[in-house]
Formats: sequence, C-alpha cells, structure tokens
Amino acid sequence: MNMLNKNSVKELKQNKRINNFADGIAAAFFDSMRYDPTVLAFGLGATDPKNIFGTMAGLEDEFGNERVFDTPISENAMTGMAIGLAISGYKPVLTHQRLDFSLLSIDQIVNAAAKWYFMFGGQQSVPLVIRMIIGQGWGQGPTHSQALQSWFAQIPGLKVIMPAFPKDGYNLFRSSIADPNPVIFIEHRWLHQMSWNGEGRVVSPTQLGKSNQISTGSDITIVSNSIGSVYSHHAANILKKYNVGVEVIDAFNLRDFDINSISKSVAKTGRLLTVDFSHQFCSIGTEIIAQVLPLNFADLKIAPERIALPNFPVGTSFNIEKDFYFSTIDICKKIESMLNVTFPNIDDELKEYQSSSKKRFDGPF
Amino acid sequence: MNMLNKNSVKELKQNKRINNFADGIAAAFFDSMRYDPTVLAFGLGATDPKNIFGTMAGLEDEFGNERVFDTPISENAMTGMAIGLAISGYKPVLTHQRLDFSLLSIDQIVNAAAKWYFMFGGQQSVPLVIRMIIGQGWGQGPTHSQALQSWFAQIPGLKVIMPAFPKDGYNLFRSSIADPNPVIFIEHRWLHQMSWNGEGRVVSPTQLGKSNQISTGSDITIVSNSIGSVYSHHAANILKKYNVGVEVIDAFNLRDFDINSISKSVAKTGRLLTVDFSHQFCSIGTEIIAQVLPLNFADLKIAPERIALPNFPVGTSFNIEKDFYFSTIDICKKIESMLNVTFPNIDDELKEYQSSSKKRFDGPF
Amino acid sequence: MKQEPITIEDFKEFFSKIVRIRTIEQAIAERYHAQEMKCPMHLSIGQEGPAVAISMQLNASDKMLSTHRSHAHYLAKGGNLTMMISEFFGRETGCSGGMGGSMHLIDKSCGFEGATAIVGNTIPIAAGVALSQKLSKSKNITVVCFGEGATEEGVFSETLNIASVKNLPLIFFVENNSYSVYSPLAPRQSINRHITKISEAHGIKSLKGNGNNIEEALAISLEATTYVREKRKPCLIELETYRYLEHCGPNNDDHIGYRTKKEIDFWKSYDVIANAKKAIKELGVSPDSLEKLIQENTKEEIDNAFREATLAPFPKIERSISYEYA
Amino acid sequence: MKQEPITIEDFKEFFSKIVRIRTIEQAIAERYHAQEMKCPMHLSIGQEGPAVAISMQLNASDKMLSTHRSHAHYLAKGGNLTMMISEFFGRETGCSGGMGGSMHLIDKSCGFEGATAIVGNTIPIAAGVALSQKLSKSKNITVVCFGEGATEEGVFSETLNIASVKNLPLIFFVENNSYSVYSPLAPRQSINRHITKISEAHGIKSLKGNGNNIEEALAISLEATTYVREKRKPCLIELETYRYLEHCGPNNDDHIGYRTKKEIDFWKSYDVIANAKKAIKELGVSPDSLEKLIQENTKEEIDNAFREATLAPFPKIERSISYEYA
Ligand SMILES: Cc1ncc(C[n+]2csc(CCOP(=O)(O)OP(=O)(O)O)c2C)c(N)n1
Ligand SMILES: Cc1ncc(C[n+]2csc(CCOP(=O)(O)OP(=O)(O)O)c2C)c(N)n1
Ligand SMILES: [Mg+2]
Ligand SMILES: [Mg+2]
Repeated sequence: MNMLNKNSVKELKQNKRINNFADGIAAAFFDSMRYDPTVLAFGLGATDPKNIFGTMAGLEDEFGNERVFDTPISENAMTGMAIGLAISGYKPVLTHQRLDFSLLSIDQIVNAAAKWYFMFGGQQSVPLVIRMIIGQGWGQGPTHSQALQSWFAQIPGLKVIMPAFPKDGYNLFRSSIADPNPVIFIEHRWLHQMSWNGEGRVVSPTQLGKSNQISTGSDITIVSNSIGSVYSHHAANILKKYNVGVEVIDAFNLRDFDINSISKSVAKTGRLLTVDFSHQFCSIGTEIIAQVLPLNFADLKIAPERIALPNFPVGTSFNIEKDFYFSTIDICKKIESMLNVTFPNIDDELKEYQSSSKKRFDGPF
Repeated sequence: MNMLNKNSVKELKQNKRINNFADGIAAAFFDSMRYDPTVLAFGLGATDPKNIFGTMAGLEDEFGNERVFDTPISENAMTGMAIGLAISGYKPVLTHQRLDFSLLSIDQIVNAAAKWYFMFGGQQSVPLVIRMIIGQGWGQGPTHSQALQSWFAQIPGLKVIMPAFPKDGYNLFRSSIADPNPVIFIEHRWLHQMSWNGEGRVVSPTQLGKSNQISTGSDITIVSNSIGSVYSHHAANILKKYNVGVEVIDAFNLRDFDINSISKSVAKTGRLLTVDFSHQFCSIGTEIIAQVLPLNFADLKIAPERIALPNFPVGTSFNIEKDFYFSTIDICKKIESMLNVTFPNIDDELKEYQSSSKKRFDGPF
Repeated sequence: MKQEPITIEDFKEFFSKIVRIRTIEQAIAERYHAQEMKCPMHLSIGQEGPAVAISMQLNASDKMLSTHRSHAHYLAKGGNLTMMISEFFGRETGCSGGMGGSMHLIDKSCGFEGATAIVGNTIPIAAGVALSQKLSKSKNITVVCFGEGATEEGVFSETLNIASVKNLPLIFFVENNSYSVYSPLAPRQSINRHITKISEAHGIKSLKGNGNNIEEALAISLEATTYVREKRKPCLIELETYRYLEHCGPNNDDHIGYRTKKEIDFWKSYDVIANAKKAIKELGVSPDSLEKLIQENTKEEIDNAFREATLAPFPKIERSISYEYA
Repeated sequence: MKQEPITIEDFKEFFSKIVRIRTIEQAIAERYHAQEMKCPMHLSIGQEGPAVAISMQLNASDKMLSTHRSHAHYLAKGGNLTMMISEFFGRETGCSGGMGGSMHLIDKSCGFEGATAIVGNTIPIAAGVALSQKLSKSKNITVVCFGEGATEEGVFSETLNIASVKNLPLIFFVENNSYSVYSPLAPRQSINRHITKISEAHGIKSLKGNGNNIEEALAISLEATTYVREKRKPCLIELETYRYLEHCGPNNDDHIGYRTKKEIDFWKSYDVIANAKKAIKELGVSPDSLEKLIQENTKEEIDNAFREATLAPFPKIERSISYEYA
C-alpha cells in the first residue's frame, strides 16, 4: 500500500529525498527508529498512501507493521495504549493529523500521561510523543484549525515543543522522542513546505533545549515560536534596512522557555513583543510577559505587547481567514507603533516575504 | 431514595433549610427549575442520598425524575446529550462531583458546545451549564483536585464563572442557567460551608455580570476569584489595621472580567496583585496583568505580581498539601513585600481568619 | 413521512431523489476545481441510497444530525440547496453564515439540526435531541447519520447505552463504506466484530442491509422508523455502501491503490442508481425519461444556486466576532 | 502461576489469601478513624474473591492494572503491604512516594503496574502493556481490573476493539458489584445490556460467573488465563460480587437506604469467606484453624506495616517538584 519503495528508503538514508520540513520529520522518524528499536510510530493514517502529509513515508516498509501501524478512530484508547507501551519499555509516537482530534484523548493526556511520573512518586516515566499538526487555511474552520499550544502548556507534566525551522524540526523531534517525558510535539502545517536538504542529521539526539536566539538587535525583543518565529525572523530582516535591531528568540519549548536569555535581552532592548499563533487570552506570550515583569520592570521603556490570534474561532470563509491570521507585515506594523516611528515604503519591502508567507495550504484536505 | 421529604422541600422554599453556600446552590437549582420548566438537572449522583454534597437535595422529589436524574459514567455522552437538549429548547445543568471528571468530555465541551453558536453562524445557541466542583485537601491528590479554571477560560465560546461568596454563588448560578451560552460554573469545595441564610433570593435572575469590587483601598489592587477572593477579602480586612488600603476586585467572570474597573483601580493604587487558585503558568491572573499593562503602564509603581498554585500537581500526602495551598497569610506577606513594609504581629491578627480558612474538607470523600 | 408498505411511487421518489443528489454532487465536484469553494469537502457520490431511504420515512419535524459527509443527508432531509452552496462559497447567506463550510451544515427549518466535523461528535448530541422529544411528549423521532468509522469512538457505545436506558426515539444510522479516509477495516475493526451485535448487546433493535439495494434500504428504513415511532425505543441501522471519489475532495483517487480494482468494480456494478432503475423497470415503468427530467430540473436548480451563491456578500470578520456568544 | 486443574491446595491458598486481605482491610477501616490516613479510600471488603482467584493464575512477571478500588488487587498480586500502608499515611516510603494515596498504588516489582482514580483510565493503558508483551514476544499476560461502572465509559469499548484487532494477551476483569457509588444499575445500564455480549460482539471470548463462589471464580480465572496465554488473544471475565462498606470510606452505610436489606442480606449470606470455608470443609479439611493462623499472621504483618509507616518520614514539597519531570 505504501507509495515508497525500498529505493526511496535508500534515498531517504542518503538525504536525497529530503527537500523540506515535512521530509525532515520523516527523516527524524527514520533515524529515531533506526537507532532505537524501542521507538514505535502509529496513528490514524500512519501507513496509508499519504502517510500524514508524507511525514511517515517509508516507515512501515523499513520497520515493519509491528512498529509502524494504522489505528481505529479511538483517540482516547490509542493514547492510553501509547502510555501503556511507554511504561513498558517502548517509546511510542502517536500522530494526529489535526490537533483538534486529540481533544478526544484529554483524559489520557492530562489525567494519565502528564501525571504518571508524579503520582507514582517518580518511579515510572512516560517517554511518549504525541505529535499534533495544526491545520489552518482553506476553510479548515472552527474544528479543524485549533492552535491550542498554550492550552497544553498549562498542564504540569507535559512538555510542549513547537519548532519553527526545518532543521530544528528534525532535531527537536529527535530530542522529543528521546525525552523520558510525555511531549506534545506540534507542527504548524504551513511550515511543512519550508526547504531543507537534510544536512546535519545526527546519530544521537541532543537533550531538549529551551530556545534559540535567531537574530540580534538592541531595539526590541521578540519572543515567538513556530510560524510566529518565521514571521518574526522575516520582520527582523526587513527592519534591518530601517536600522531597527530586532532580537528574536525562538522559544520552542513552551513550558520551559529560557527566561534568563529573554530577561537579558529585554534588559538590553527595554521592549518586549510576544508573537504567538494561539488565541491571545492566556496565551504563552502572556506568561512570558508576566515572568519578565518582576525581572525587568525597571528596564522596560514601554509596556510589553502581544501579537496573537483573535479570541474567537476562525470562520471557514476565506474572507474571514484572511483577516484572522497575522503575518510578517503585522509584526512590522506593531513594531512601528511600539517604537513610535514610521517605516517608509515598508509595503514594498514586505512583498517578497509576504508572497512566501502567503504560500499557504490550499485544500481540499 | 432521597433523604429529603416534602417537608424539607417546603423548608427550602421558606429559606429554612438554607445555611450555607451549598444550600444556596440547591436554592438556585430549586428556583431556576421552579420558574423555568425547561431547566433540567442531571449528573452522576444527582439523585443519590448525598445529592452532590447536598446541592441537589430535594430536586427529584419536587420536579420528578424526568427533569432530575442520575446518569451512567459516560461523561462525554452526557455532555453531548446536554448539548442536544440545549439546542432543542431545554436548559440542562450537568454536574461533575470533581472538575477532573469533565476531562473525559472535552471533545463535547470544546469542539461542540463552545463552537456550536459560532460554527452555525449564530443560528442556534447552547444554553448549557456544566457545573464542576474542585475538590482539594484530604489527599484528593493529583487527579481529584485539579483547578483548571484558567484552562477552560482559554476556550472561546465558553463562559467560566467562579463565585466566591454564598449569595453570589446563588445569583451567579441562576444567571448562568439563564444565560444562552455554555457556562462552566466552578465551585471550590471549601466554600460550601460558608454561611448564608438564603436572604435575597429572586424570581428572575439578572444578566451575568463581570466582577464585584469587594473592598476599597488606595495602596494596592487585588484581582481574584472564588476562594482567592475570600482570602483576599480577609487580607484586606486585616491590613486595614495597618493602614494599608487593599482594593479587592472579585473577577468572577473569568473570560469576561471588567478590565475597565481593574484599570481604574490600578490607576489609583499603582500596584497590582492577582490571586488565583490555579497553577500559575498561563493562569487567569497572568492574562489580567497582560491586559492591564498597555492601559496602566505609566501608573505602575512596581511590577504586577501573581499568587497562584505551584506549577506541578499536588501530592496526596498531607505534608505536601499544607505547603501547596496558599491562604490569607500568604497574601498578607506578599503585600508586605510588594509595599516593602513590615506588618508587626501580623501572625496574631491572622489567627482568626486562619482558623476559618483551615476549616477545610476532611475526607474521606 | 411514509409508514405504509412500499409502493411504486416510493420507488420513483427514491429514484428521483438519488438522481437529484448525485447530479448536485457531481456539479460540486466539477466546479470545485475553480478553487472558489475553499473548504474541505466530503462528497456522497455512490452513497446516496441510505440518505434518501431513511429521509423518505421522515417528516420535517423529525430531526436529523450528521457528520463531515453530510451533503446527501442535508439534501435528502430537505435542506436548502442555495444556502448549502453559498456556505461552500463562504458567503454570509450560507446555511452557517460562512462560518462552518461543507463540514458544518444546518437547516433547522427542515429538522436538519447540524452536522459537525469531528468523528462521532454528533452521536450523543442526537441523544439529547431525542431526549427533548421524549420530554416534550413529541411524536417525532431523531436520526443520527455516521460512518462505520465513528463506531470506533467510545462515545458511540456510551450513546447506545444511554439511548437504551432512557428509551430514546433515536435511530443510529450507520453507513458502512468500509473505509476511514484511506484506511480499510482490517487495522480498525476485528473481522469478528459486528456493529449490529454491539448495539444488540446494549438491548437495541438492530437491522443490517445493503444501502445500494433500493428494496432493502427502503424496507429497513421503514421497519426502523415504524418501530421507533411506535415503541419509543432506539434502533440501529447499518447499511453497506461505497463512496466513489476520494475521501475528501472532488477527484477520483483509485490510482493510489488503497482499494482493489475488484472491489471498486463490484461496487460500481452495484450502483444505487442502476439498481433503482432496474427495480423500477421490473415494476413496469421506464426510468430513463424520469432520470432525464430530474437531471434537467436539478441542473437548473444548481445553476440558480451557484449564481445566487457567487452573488452573495462575504461575511466580515467583525461579524464573526459576534458569533462567539449569543 | 497455576494452569493445572484446581486442587485442594488451590482452595486452601484461595482461602488463606482472602482471609489475609479481609483482615488487612478491616484493620485499615478501624484505624482510618484516627484520621492519620488522610486520603479517600475505597475498601474491598466483600469483594476479595475475584482479586484472589485471578491473581492465583498469574506470576510476578504477568502484569496487572487497576482502579480506585485496588487494595485487594495490589495485595493479591503480591504488592508490598508496608509500602501500601505507608502510602496511605502519606509517607516518602509509600509505594507511590506519598504522591498518590490509596487511589494510586503501584508495585512494579510484582507486576502491579499501577492503579488510577479516574474511572476507566487504566483500561487502554493495559492494552499498551499487553501490546508491549506481544511486541517483545513475552509469554506473559496482562490483567486490567475494573468495576461494572467503568464499562459505561467509551474507552472500554474502544479498548475491546483494539484488543481484538491486535490480538492482545489481555484480560478485561470486570467486578460487577451492581453499584457506582450510590447509584444502582437501573439509571446506568439497560436490563437488556449485557457486558459479556458487548465483548463477544467485538470478537472477544467472554466468561461470566459469581465471584463469591470459589469454584466458579477459580475455574473461570483458570480458563481465561489458559486461553489468553495459549491463544495470545484477549478475554473478558465478569464476576459478580458485593461490597460491604460504603463506596468510599471505612464505614457501613446501609442505613442511608440506597441498597435494600434483602439484597444486602442475600450477599452477606453468600460471603466469599463463608463459601470458601464450606467448600474446603466439603473436601474434608477443617478451615477454622487455618483461618485463625492466617488471621494471626496477618495481624502481625499489619502491626509491623503500620509501625513502619508511622515511623517513616513525610515527603517535602521540594521533593514533589522533582516528580513533575523525569
Ligand atoms: C475525532 C476525529 N478523528 C479523526 C478525524 C479525521 N477524519 C475525518 S473523516 C474520517 C473518517 C471517518 O470514517 P467514517 O466514520 O467511516 O466516515 P466516512 O468518511 O467513511 O463517511 C476521519 C478519520 C476526525 N475528523 N475526527
Ligand atoms: C471519570 C470519572 N467519573 C466519575 C468518577 C467518580 N467515581 C469514583 S468511583 C466511581 C464508581 C465506579 O463504579 P465501578 O466502576 O462499578 O467501581 P466500584 O466503585 O463499584 O468498585 C465513580 C463514579 C471518577 N473517579 N472518574
Ligand atoms: Mg467509512
Ligand atoms: Mg461497581
């Protein structure tokens, strides 16, 4: 049933099939399973011809249908089963094509996985990855587009990892699989097409880190994650031309971000903006601001601000979607207002990035 | 099976049986069902001899077993059934003895109830109340004590109401039942014993409000809810003796608090403390601070701070519990440090309140 | 609503309705490529039989709920075509105001209470609708349509149980097309698992048949609705059927190889329209002119609907804010 | 582990174990009033039979998981008594480090993988444990214990399905005591619903009997474990039994009237200890001296356990922080 043959598996081994973020996830699966025989991969559609947007292509062929398998539509039982495997010496990775589907398994995620190590007094950890893909655009609508990363991040015992760039996607996924705790690994679907050639693949994953500083600057600090970091990175590049220094910290580890680096950066810039693709209310950006306040109150020149999604669901209509999601331009305009300056001809500068960030998902899936 | 007889129903009608917060909830049920025949009340244990800590006592006798009924242990289906009733002209109230059990019904709460009105373009509202009781103390432990109010508050389309004082409990419960939207109504179990005599019961509930100012002061603003408001109220009373004016705003409507009153108060006091019985990370207090910042940045004399529960679960052991939960004294001490003053003999002053707030729940349930 | 034995008129009505629905769905598939209906779309082509068979036993005050694949149910129950098409186009005039798209249809005027996109999501909601009918002493019944995949969700069993405990006037209407997206039954359901046995084990009358067979689909639907109406007890119907196009989207995906040619050929040779034609012919009526008439009328309907849809205004985001709370 | 026919030695072992467990549970009930075991506690008194019957067929490398009412399972499987009592006292030396209390027991050294407090929560987790046995080609099996109430949760059916699809070496072990807290079966399960029929409808071998009847409980447990061990397929066992004390806590609550006197009297007259005594006597052995011996030994065990528990240190909150992440 699999669309890949042994040949393309070989290509994957040689990086030849790796062109983008999605392929990077496939490579991380591949390498994790190759070097660690306890890693298992399953989920609805894991072995179907589309292999979860290609991210699981070739796995069943290579590792067999005991380690890689399709499942019933029983999210709660599948999560419980993954926990049972995790407490029995395996490292399962359960994939949801949409984050929204994981809501049927919240009992297992919150009441069991997140608390197991704690409630049994540190005796048995749960090395489990639940991989969730956020689908937005093409009318995914209210129940197929939810970006609940800040919501998962509220739960003690979970780690929530949200990579931005393809190579980080590869590495963080490897580290998440190797981590002894339950990790919610969230991919924004729009990142899947970002290019990467597979360079830098490793045998042994590193420990999960906290954040990456992806640009330096002394005028404003942005703390972001996932596609928010990509847009912020674009914004930082563009604003260089206006002599505005934007320091972007990609805080991919949502519950355990590096508050010291953030604080240091804010001490330097005196300004903080958080950029975050979840509803604004109680978002992760909100927490970052609250943690920075007692550390940097005297340094702050202006009030910290947030860019996030509106506090209501997204309607299916394209006309709603286009105003619902922010992009690089909104970050630039927010900085314009925070610095109380104007960036002449900014729209022209943005064009290049705008088109790249407009290269969104066009359905029907 | 019901422990109440017709006589005590009569007593309820005459306020004679109303002694505390829990009775107030029973009275609100009673009045809502009496004046609105579309109100239904069900949940695990609703009609058993204990009637959910007495809060549903007498209802089945008075309104019959079609409107008041016990259910299977099927939280997800029961929530869906409540939604189906709500879109068909009824006003169901579903009760969970512990908030934790509602986690099995997150699909119905988040994917259906919270989005129904939105995703069908405002055609059909969902007048549903899901009542959840937070049980803490007596070794409820990691899975029977979760205070996830801030977590529910992240979800667009839900209202989250958390009363502090018995009369508000009565009124807010009535308003929640009358509200056309899905309301998560959360009671902290420790409040159930606070006394009230039923005075002020009404025929028609008012519209859901946003917050109550429960004390005035010009030194510091506290925004709190539920038992946090009770403790804050105690703290405000105690600190009067030290000539410290604490303005406490009980923001019982968690997603829709009155940011204008809060901002006005902070403009006056220049100091903000949030007090909140959920894990601190991304808590509702966090959101309040983030919303105040752009409005009151110039007014703030010191960084806003938060008191909340630690960011990990509570262990069962009494020795863990006693350090896990904060109380009036912790609020006083926090204010001491925020104002950079000392309150001599504060421990003596606290005694009276301490003992009252120590009158916690002692098991086994 | 029909409760008498099945007549030639029923056959003709059935035939007309499946032809209309298929014509509409085919038009949607064709026009989807213009990329103006920007939302995921799960077409019912091949599966029209069950939707029409059950709906013919219902009146407008009976209720129906459905899933991601609900076009046939919506239309068979009497849903407004123009509003459905407008919804696909994301317009303010859509049946869900442009907020829901193809996966979230509603038309309360004909008792179509809502379809949602999360597998199994409407099953317990339908129990609540049925309970409201019981509480209000209504004579109406509720039907909830879903695929065999949805029976894998725990809430299916939970709802069987409560429907049985409370004697709800509810029909669990399972369309078994053997697939969940690209996944066949094998990794999802044991061959020793039987949906009708599960419901029977909950004390629920259960009927099974072939949904592409006009006699079977109508007879079973009639038996079930009669039983539920009279006994005020739940019933489960499982009808086998087959979808012709890809799971989601307007194309044929037979080339990607998740279904065997043999299987596809079998089901196409057992097409519900062809079957209905044969049945009608055996009763002595020629179906061809009727088919042509229906197709023509429907094409006109379709053209009107698409025209109105494309002329309608888009919703503004400010409007969607107001849909958060009633 | 026993797979041969049941012998007099089995009967004596069964009897000894139920007497030990009841003696322990009674001691806990008595001492609970001192308010030093500060956690909700669901005692097994009356329900010892099933736990012992199944555990006698298991060895230490077989796995077991359970629920809020797990003392009997934990003890029957070989869990450490002192660590259990210490857990009730909230001590660092408790089997869950004082974090879990009575509702969250674990003893990995004897294959007791964990009991949790959310109804139905461990059922799918047990499926994962069983799958790990399958993947690692182990000869062991997994048993998950739960009440009839837990079969109302959707995850029960979901797990029946996956266990059947994947041929997991898993026993669904249902103790049907007719109650969920104070709620009888009537509002929760239709009288036409049968747990064993539900599992059979998923293709799972299913056995039912009276858990207070020593012959039945042992025979069924042996049949099931032999089947699962040999066929590497799941099995469901439903054993009827009865709890004597209140749902949660150390007291008798017969006065509040949710159970009829007739019912209580029936079950007390069908007590598992009395039944076992009778059975042993019929085999020509006097049970009384054995009972006395066990009671005395157990009392000593209990005294030791309580002494050690009360001497052990409390965990500090700083320590609990470190339990958030491994
Ligand atoms: C809870 C949940 N899990 C997964 C999905 C993704 N999904 C959409 S349709 C579908 C297949 C459903 O199969 P079935 O119920 O048989 O309906 P069919 O598509 O065959 O009509 C799946 C898995 C979803 N929408 N919701
Ligand atoms: C999901 C969930 N809902 C409700 C409860 C409250 N509760 C604790 S034990 C119990 C009864 C369970 O009945 P059963 O499974 O038959 O076990 P028994 O207590 O009879 O041994 C209930 C409802 C819970 N712990 N978890
Ligand atoms: Mg299907
Ligand atoms: Mg029970």
